[in-house]
Amino acid sequence: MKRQVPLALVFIFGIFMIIQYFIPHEKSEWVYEFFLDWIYIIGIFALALGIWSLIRVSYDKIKYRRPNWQYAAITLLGLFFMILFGFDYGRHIFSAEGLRNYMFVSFFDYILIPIQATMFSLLAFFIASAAYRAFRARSALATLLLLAALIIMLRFNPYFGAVTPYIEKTAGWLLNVPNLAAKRAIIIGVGLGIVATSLKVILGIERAYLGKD
Amino acid sequence: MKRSSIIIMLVVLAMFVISWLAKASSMAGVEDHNIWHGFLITFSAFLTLAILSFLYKDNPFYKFAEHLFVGVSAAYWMSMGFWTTIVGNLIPRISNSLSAFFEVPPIADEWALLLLPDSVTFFIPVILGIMLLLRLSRNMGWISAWPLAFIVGSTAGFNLVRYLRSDFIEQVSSTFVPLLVDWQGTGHFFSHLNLNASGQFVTMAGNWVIFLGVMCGLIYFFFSKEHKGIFGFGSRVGIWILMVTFGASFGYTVMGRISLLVGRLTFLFGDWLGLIS
Amino acid sequence: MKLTFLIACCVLFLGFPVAGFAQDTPEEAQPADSITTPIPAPPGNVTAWDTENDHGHSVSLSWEPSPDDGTGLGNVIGYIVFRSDSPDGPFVDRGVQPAGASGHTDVGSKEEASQDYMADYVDYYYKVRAITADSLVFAESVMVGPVQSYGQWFNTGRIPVLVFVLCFMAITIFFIQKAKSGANLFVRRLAGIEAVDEAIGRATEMGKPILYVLGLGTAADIATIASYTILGRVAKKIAEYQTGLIVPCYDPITMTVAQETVKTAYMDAGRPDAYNEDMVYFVTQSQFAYVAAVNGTMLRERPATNIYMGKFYAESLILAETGALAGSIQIAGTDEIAQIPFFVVACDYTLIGEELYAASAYLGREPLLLGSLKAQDYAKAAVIILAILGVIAMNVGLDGFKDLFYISN
Amino acid sequence: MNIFDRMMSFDRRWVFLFLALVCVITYVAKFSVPIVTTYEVESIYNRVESLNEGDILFLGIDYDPNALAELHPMAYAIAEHAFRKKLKVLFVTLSQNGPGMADQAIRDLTDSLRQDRTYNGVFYPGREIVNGEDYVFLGYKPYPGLVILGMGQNFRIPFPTDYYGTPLDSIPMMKGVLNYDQVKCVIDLAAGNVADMWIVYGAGRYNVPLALGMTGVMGADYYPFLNSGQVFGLMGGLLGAAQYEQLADNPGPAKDGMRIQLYAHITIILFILMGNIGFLVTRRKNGV
Repeated sequence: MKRQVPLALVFIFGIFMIIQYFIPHEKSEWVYEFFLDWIYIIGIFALALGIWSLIRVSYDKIKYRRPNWQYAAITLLGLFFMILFGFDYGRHIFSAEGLRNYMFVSFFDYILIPIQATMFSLLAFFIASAAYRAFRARSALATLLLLAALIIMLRFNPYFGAVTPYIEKTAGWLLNVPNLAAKRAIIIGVGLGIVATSLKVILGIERAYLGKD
Repeated sequence: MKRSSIIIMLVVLAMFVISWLAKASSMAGVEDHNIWHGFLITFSAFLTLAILSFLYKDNPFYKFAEHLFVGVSAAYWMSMGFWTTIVGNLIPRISNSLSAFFEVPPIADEWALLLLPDSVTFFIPVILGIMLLLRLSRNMGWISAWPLAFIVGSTAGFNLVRYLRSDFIEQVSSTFVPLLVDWQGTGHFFSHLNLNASGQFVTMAGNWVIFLGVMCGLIYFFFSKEHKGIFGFGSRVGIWILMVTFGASFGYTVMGRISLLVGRLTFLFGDWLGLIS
Repeated sequence: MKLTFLIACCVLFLGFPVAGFAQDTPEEAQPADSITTPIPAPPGNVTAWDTENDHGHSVSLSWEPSPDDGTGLGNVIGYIVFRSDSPDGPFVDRGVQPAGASGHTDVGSKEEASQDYMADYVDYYYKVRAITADSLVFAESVMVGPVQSYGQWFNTGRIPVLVFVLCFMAITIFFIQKAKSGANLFVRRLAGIEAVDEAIGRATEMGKPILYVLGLGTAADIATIASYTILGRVAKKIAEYQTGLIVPCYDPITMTVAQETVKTAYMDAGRPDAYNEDMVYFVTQSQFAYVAAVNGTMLRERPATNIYMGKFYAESLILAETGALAGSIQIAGTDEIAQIPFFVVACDYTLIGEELYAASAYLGREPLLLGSLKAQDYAKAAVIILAILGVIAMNVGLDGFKDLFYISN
Repeated sequence: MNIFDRMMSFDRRWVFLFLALVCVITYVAKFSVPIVTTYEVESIYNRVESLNEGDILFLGIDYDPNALAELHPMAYAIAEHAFRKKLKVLFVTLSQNGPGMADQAIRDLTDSLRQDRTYNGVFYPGREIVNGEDYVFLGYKPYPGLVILGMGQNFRIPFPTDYYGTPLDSIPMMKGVLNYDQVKCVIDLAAGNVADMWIVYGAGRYNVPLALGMTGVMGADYYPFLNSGQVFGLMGGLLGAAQYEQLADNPGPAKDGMRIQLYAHITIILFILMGNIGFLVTRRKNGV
């Protein structure tokens, strides 16, 4: 029971979705859209699990005075207030208006957005440090990597006078031709990997995700 | 806490308050609630700098921003999910009284035409969801595998066909390119050093590179064959082309990343300090 | 290019109201110095039929462009398709095609509620109007119909996919059987995978934990499922070596599954006692908040090894660089093409694309998994052969060969 | 630890610091950097340059706010160039959010043209550009393909009046201007498939001399049309815009952006080179 039912479910639904793909008829479309809805809904229940785990981990941190426990309190406070704002709208408790709650929006605009944008902008620095650290002519391959990157990065550099146009064209060619070839090779490989893995899942060969290995 | 760090804290706090007041006074008259807005902008500037400070080393300000970010964002997605999916999608289908409570119009759409009426069919995901929650219980935990099985199974089937089509068949058929095209001169190749796609000559050369590139790339991905001899040569060429591509895309991304940074500079210098109009 | 463009047009012009031009009333449409347009010839030989391979609620039309489209008077700038549910109207416009077009697909809504609703098994009548730049000057074709729309039960346009699905299933199952029967299958070494063992060993010596990042995928992403298998193997070894394991999760379902995977791994290793729920925890479902938290963990816990397997997006480089800063050995694997370069640059070992999917088979050395690996290789061989044949066909002008792979909708 | 070892093993914080400094400095200090121009942009500039006073230039503002950063600078540079040469400009937008942006561009240009300026050594006295005399803004109409075809017959069919409601016939600039035949060239700044429609209908059906300005990402896909001669010029993204600003000797936002980009790139390249010099030298010394 514990082992067999899940594998049976996986097989049934997997095969069904494959067949569904070849049936354009409305009826099959309905079932298909249905399943997608279900997955979203289940996802929300799972989110509750997630939040629970987040709260428990933070709470334990504080309870057992683990290193940086004070910050866990900040997490919990942020969580608590944001949920409060998200669910409450003045007198009008529990209404989707919560998403338009003034504080909810301000938290989004002045806390989430700036931190998000800044985390993203860290990439500017990390891309530089990664380049400095890793682009070394250690081996033939590393040198290829290095040269390709240099050519692209020099493509609009004016300090080479007459040479620049050549660099630019080469860069353009690199981006249009070998790039396309390599990407296509990878895509085909990935496609095969995905197809094979899905098949293994449906056939119950790949089952680590059920905790059965 | 060390004395020095306390001092730093106080200094930062002082600077925060000063810039808040400055911002607020600068906005006086221009905006109502200028005190509050001044605070918000100063606070987001503070958070911005706190995150950037991570580049030097992990520090209390980063920890503060990080933990705040985690809590608030988790709650954000929670609220979003609740209102859009549960209230927006589920409630209207399963119960009129509930949808009345949440002030959403009940939906009774053509699902009803299918085997079961809506309200029933839409209880299934609820039940599956509850099964998932059961994993918190010691002895009923195993049942949480059922909803997972449903999700994984159906998405596996879903992915199998779609990826076979988009990532396999369609990619393969698009490698069928003419390698021998009748000569029509070199186009802009020499006149404008245009290597992009100009002229028959370059197109043809390009097609050859693409075709051979794909072949060698695929050879590189062979797992069950020793990479020796001609096969080994193919896979070596394959990995070369991969490396060139990786280098190229790395170099190409730099520009976009820098403009992200410029965006933050605009916030700091423009919106916050008001140095740049 | 051309094709996509035409499709773009169809989409764009769908449901273009005659009003679009009709609203230019004669006064303003006929300015003093403008020339009066002569009436063009109508489009000829209009045919209408139920659109194939769809869920119904749609009818396709084709016609011969008006002689004055491009040639002749050359004043036709487009065609408007009209539909009615009775031969004597009223006719409503169902979309516009630009000059040169010779077909149109009239797609209605399947929702009875919407006013665009198009019922199945109902008689419809069509006519096509050739329009000129002058809204008052046009020519209408003869009416066609009745025609009914209905849904199909099999999509013939997708036969190529079906063929490939069956072939692939066949070879996979064949090799799995072969593997079961104990034929030993050679697999070349994969540096990234061999690194995993030594990495775990190193972690044990240093007495530091291992950080395993499942990426931003959900349980629905196959990359994540492959990652679970790897996580399972890694966790088992970790349990044996009694090293620490940290698995911060981005997606709640992913977390649930990962907990299950790790728990079982510890049981298989015979150390259920060593497992604790907090090894696998949820952070948040916001991309950069997740990254911020993982970054913090890297610098505070200083894991000996970071393993990134699954779906990654822009955050890949942030993670990998912070990991390098913390001095951890880093092993990455993803099928996100855009992110592979960053892992290749910043990590010690990277599994490129398909290698991620091969990894589970490597770690397990299970005949079943190896069997499917063999099948993948044969599929690749097939691709190479097909590609060569295709290229030859293209060059000798057998364009028909490419059509074998053509998938309509 | 000698100089070369040091070159190899900078603490990454130095890289961060340098990059940050370079970005901030180049962001704040508004100095101008040379931009290497390519023939696909030069040919657009030269075409506009070659037109005579009173000729009509057709400028399509077919992008929406999210492509603003890349395409707006092009619009400003081209229009300014045209107005300084006393050309007449016909603005049209086939993108829903276009009108607002075109209108804003026109207003800004009216202001900037009041000032005296010297471009490429030629002195241009400031002047008042007049709606209806120097430019006409036809506004927006849906269904680009048909509008482009319609304008090929007569501008008055899709646009009986201009954006501000004046009938075309009562606009001096439009006197005798019937369709593309009276337009010297069309420059379309597009962030979508409108560009394709201009190629197929504009260039294909009415063979108007067409040039395109696109976002950086799109740029590469349109070279084939350049080589087949369907378009005479191509501007891609910030880089293309900066090139035009360079050619027109009229530095603007694009060149500002490129200045930061250029120096950020150079910084990174220098670090890479340093690392490699250090690496190669030490390796030779260690005789590996």
